[in-house]
Amino acid sequence: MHDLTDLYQSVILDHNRRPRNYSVLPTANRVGSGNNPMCGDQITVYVRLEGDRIADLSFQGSGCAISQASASLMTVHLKGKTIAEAEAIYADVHRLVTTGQVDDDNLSDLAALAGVHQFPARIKCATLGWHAALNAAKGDPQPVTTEKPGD
Amino acid sequence: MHDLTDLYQSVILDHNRRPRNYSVLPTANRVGSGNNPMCGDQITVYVRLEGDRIADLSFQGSGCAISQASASLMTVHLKGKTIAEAEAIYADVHRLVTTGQVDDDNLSDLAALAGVHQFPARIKCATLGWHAALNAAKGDPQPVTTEKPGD
Amino acid sequence: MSPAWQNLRADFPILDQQVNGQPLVYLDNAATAQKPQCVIDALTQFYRRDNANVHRGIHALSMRATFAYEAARERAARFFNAAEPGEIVFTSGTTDSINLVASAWGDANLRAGDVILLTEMEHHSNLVPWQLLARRTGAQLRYLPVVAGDSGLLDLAQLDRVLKPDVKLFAFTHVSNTLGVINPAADLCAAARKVGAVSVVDAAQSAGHLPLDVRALGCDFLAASAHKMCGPTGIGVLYGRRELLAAMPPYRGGGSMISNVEYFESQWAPAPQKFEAGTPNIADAIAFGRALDYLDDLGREAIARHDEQLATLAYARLQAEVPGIRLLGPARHRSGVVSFDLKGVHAHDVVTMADQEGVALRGGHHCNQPLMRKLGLSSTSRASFYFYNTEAEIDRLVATLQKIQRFFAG
Amino acid sequence: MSPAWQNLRADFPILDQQVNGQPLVYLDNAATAQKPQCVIDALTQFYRRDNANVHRGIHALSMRATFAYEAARERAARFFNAAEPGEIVFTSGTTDSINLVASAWGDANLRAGDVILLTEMEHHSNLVPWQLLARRTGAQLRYLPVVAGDSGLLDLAQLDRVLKPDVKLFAFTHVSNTLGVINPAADLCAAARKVGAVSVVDAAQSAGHLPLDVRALGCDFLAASAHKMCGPTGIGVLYGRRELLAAMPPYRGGGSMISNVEYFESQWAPAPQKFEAGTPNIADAIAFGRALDYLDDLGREAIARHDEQLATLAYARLQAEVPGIRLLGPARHRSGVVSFDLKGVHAHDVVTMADQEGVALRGGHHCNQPLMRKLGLSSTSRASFYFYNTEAEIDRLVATLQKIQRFFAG
Ligand SMILES: Cc1ncc(COP(=O)(O)O)c(C=O)c1O
Ligand SMILES: Cc1ncc(COP(=O)(O)O)c(C=O)c1O
Repeated sequence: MHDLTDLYQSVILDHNRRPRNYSVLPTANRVGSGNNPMCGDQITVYVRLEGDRIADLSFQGSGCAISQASASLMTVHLKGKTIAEAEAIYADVHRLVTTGQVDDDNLSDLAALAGVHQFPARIKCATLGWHAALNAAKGDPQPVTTEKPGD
Repeated sequence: MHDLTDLYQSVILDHNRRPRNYSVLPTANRVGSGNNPMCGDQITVYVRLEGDRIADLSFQGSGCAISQASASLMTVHLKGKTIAEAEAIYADVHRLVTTGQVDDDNLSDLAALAGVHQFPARIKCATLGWHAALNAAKGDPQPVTTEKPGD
Repeated sequence: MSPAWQNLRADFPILDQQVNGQPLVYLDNAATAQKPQCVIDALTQFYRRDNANVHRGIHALSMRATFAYEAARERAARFFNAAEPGEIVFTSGTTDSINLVASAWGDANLRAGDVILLTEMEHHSNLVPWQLLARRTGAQLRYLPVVAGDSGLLDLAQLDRVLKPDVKLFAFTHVSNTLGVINPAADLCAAARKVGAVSVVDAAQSAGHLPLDVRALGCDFLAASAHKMCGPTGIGVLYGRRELLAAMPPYRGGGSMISNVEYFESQWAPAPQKFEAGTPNIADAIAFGRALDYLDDLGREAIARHDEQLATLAYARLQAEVPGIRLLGPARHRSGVVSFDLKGVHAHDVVTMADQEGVALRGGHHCNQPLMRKLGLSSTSRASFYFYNTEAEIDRLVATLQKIQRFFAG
Repeated sequence: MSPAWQNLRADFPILDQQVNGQPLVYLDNAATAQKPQCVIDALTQFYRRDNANVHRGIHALSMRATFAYEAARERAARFFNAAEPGEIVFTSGTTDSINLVASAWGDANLRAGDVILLTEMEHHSNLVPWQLLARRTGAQLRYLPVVAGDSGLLDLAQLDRVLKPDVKLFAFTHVSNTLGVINPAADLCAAARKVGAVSVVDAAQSAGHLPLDVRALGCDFLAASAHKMCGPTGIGVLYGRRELLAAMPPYRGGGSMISNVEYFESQWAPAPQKFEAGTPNIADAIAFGRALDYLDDLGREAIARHDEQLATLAYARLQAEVPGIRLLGPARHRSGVVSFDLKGVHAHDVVTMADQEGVALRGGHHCNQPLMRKLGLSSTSRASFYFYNTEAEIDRLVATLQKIQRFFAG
């Protein structure tokens, strides 16, 4: 039996209760959305892109603690990053939530997502906001949907 | 193991090899047809009905020994009978091929069909011509098809 | 609850396992029911002794398979009290059955301006096929509403307003998979008949749970899934009134549904073969027949009473012992489905946490998105009971939800 | 034949039985194949341990079921060498797969005047769906002929004449279930592509018998049935090229195939979910995956060699030792299917009599009525081999046919 606090670490519970950057961003020039039709998780991400830099971002949505906390953490970590940097961070996060392994000691509080890998059905929740943000930043107009096998 | 000669009695083999009344009946005023789509058995029965009496009948078709011999025997036994009499004979034949029991000692060479009841997949073969003939005599325009469950 | 019901659990090998270190409490029966050993054995025995293709075969195995397959059809006809086995079409499940009606009956009988009446509580499987049909034919959809509030009852006062002679087909669920509501199916079928509409009953949630008799219901079509009735996945039935099935064009083309094929045209076999193109799901149909024996041995009245007893008790206890819970559906006279929203905890978190305690719940929209939206929810958690569940399992459910609430309250 | 193949028979419990007092000789593999114990065990284990509904579930059983179901899809993708698992749609079998293409691709892409090209040797399941599609859309059917005589080969000299740019879809069988002919599928797909036609390969008779690689074949769609590949009844696959599946509208409506449902309109999930409405045949898909492991462990090249060896031997011996027999299909380079007409004895009588000797054959039109008519036959008897059949069984076949002939000669 896993410990519930593996998944619901205090960082997660905190970001779920008080999500950061939870608003519509008036200055956004990109919007991305994601949904998990199997569960009804829904997220919209607002990005102000300046050149290839994510100058600012915010999100709104509804869903489980994992999806909301992960999106909240995402806004904190991607703010000010270039698209390339953002992709590198997401690569680490993806590895973290699928394997529990951390490559990069700089993940700081993102490490709270490590417990997700023990709950395979919840991996999609943890990645939803990240997908939506990167799609928005890269200008991919397709809304993200997680309803794909092996995703 | 059943004995093959239970099913293929000499009467059957004889009627299969030399079917009686195997022709188009030029004076027919009724025609009935039957097919067993599962196997491709196909039979056409020609009937001259006078009042409610089957004055004459014949058949043509292709199929297994059981279907051909049974149709041939049928033409011999129904010739000259009223529809009611024909139905009574068929009731006996039906009981015979489904249960192996004979009620009526007058069945004479029709008793050769008794072995069919041990071969449930072949009952439809044995009744195909009879169905077609009775339908023709009774004026039911539907071609007979055996492709019904429980038939 | 009589001890006899407790003993039944031994028939279900899957129930005897630990999940995350706790004895499994399986409360996801509305999604799929578990299988008694006798049903599993029916599959094994078929494949070890009798496996062959049906219908076209004369050899011993093929005859055994054919007779067993057709005996399963007769068994289903008896279970639903159809007038004859030919009124039972084997499909791959409720969804397939409803699509069959939408496609074979619908395309032949509906035209622009006709109305398809549904209710606001339909499962996507009894909703999307009609949307697709409406798009193909120009027919319109109309909905019988659910009353305001959380009781989930159909607003029958509005029936006369929506069920007018322009309605050609009325499709509704017998039991809601989200609300636990049991709809007055016989009355709805009678009302449909009065305006000349064909009635389609989605019996996915009722067929294994309530006494069900298509002639007493007076329905034209009825759809059910074996997997929700202790039978295997991949098989279900469509009941259709003989005259309707006889007049309908085929659904899919292929082997076994024909009487004659030529290169440029074909004639069809009579129903039900006309609707069963290709090699059918032989083994699962036969095992489904065995499941129907099992259910009838228990008695459907007894199952319904047991379901209702547990659900009513669960509803009352959750209401009383879990502060801030929002329960959907009526408090009594209900099926075994109990949906709820736990204040401040998303359904996914509820289900993940309950799973850590060995309690299997379902969370989500339950294929009921429009109803969820109407209720102002994006998802609920759902506990659904069947005859092998016990009152002790309700204790586990209540304790688990209390624990989850404490955890999230921090 | 290497003794290793003999040992395989122990994997198939059904083969070890007496029929009418004789050891069973099962030669009806083209109708359906037998199941190794490991496939039966996969079913049993699923229902005893892991049974739950998939996709929407988070609890332990549901996760196990979902992962096993999706692993079966990945297994099938590997088996057919699809570019990705999303190119594999689970259906109820070949017939369902072909109807899916006819309905979802066909209705969206064909219009009056377009041509659907088939061959004269198609099974009803690869013929009737196209007749129905032609009737719905006004498209026309055209046929690539079979050469005169009994070799059953396609008349490839006529391909250019019939495969013109008006052909929008070319559907053909890889291996004939009546003739045992193996068609040059890769060449036919390439020819279709050259005129811009979509290719549909009916692999019902090849998928469990020959090495098969959809990318090497270059086909757009490919259909197969698990039950002919040592898997359970009620499950099959449609392979579809990613771009084609992505562009197609759904097949049936229901749960799990949607991304968003509202009362009056819906959006679809991406392929393959878009084509899998309702609860899928979870247990059988998983057991099918196990069957694919079993086949790949044997090796498909080896199976094909073994099939061909037995069929070629049977063909030669029947030709030499049964006077007056008329054999269909080529003498060599063939699949395991050997059809024949025994002079003066109807196929049903052949099969009934052979059954008395424990030899399971099939007799009839083999869902191939138009071809039968062209060959001037109403039915044939058919022996069809698989890897567990032996040369000793050919001895039994030959002796049985000789005995039948003697009996009927009187
Ligand atoms: C060549 C061919 N195509 C299609 C089919 C249909 O397969 P199924 O009945 O499994 O749908 C068969 C099997 O009978 C076949 O032999
Ligand atoms: C009310 C209702 N209708 C239809 C269905 C669809 O059944 P299936 O998925 O077995 O086709 C379900 C099951 O989820 C249901 O609960």
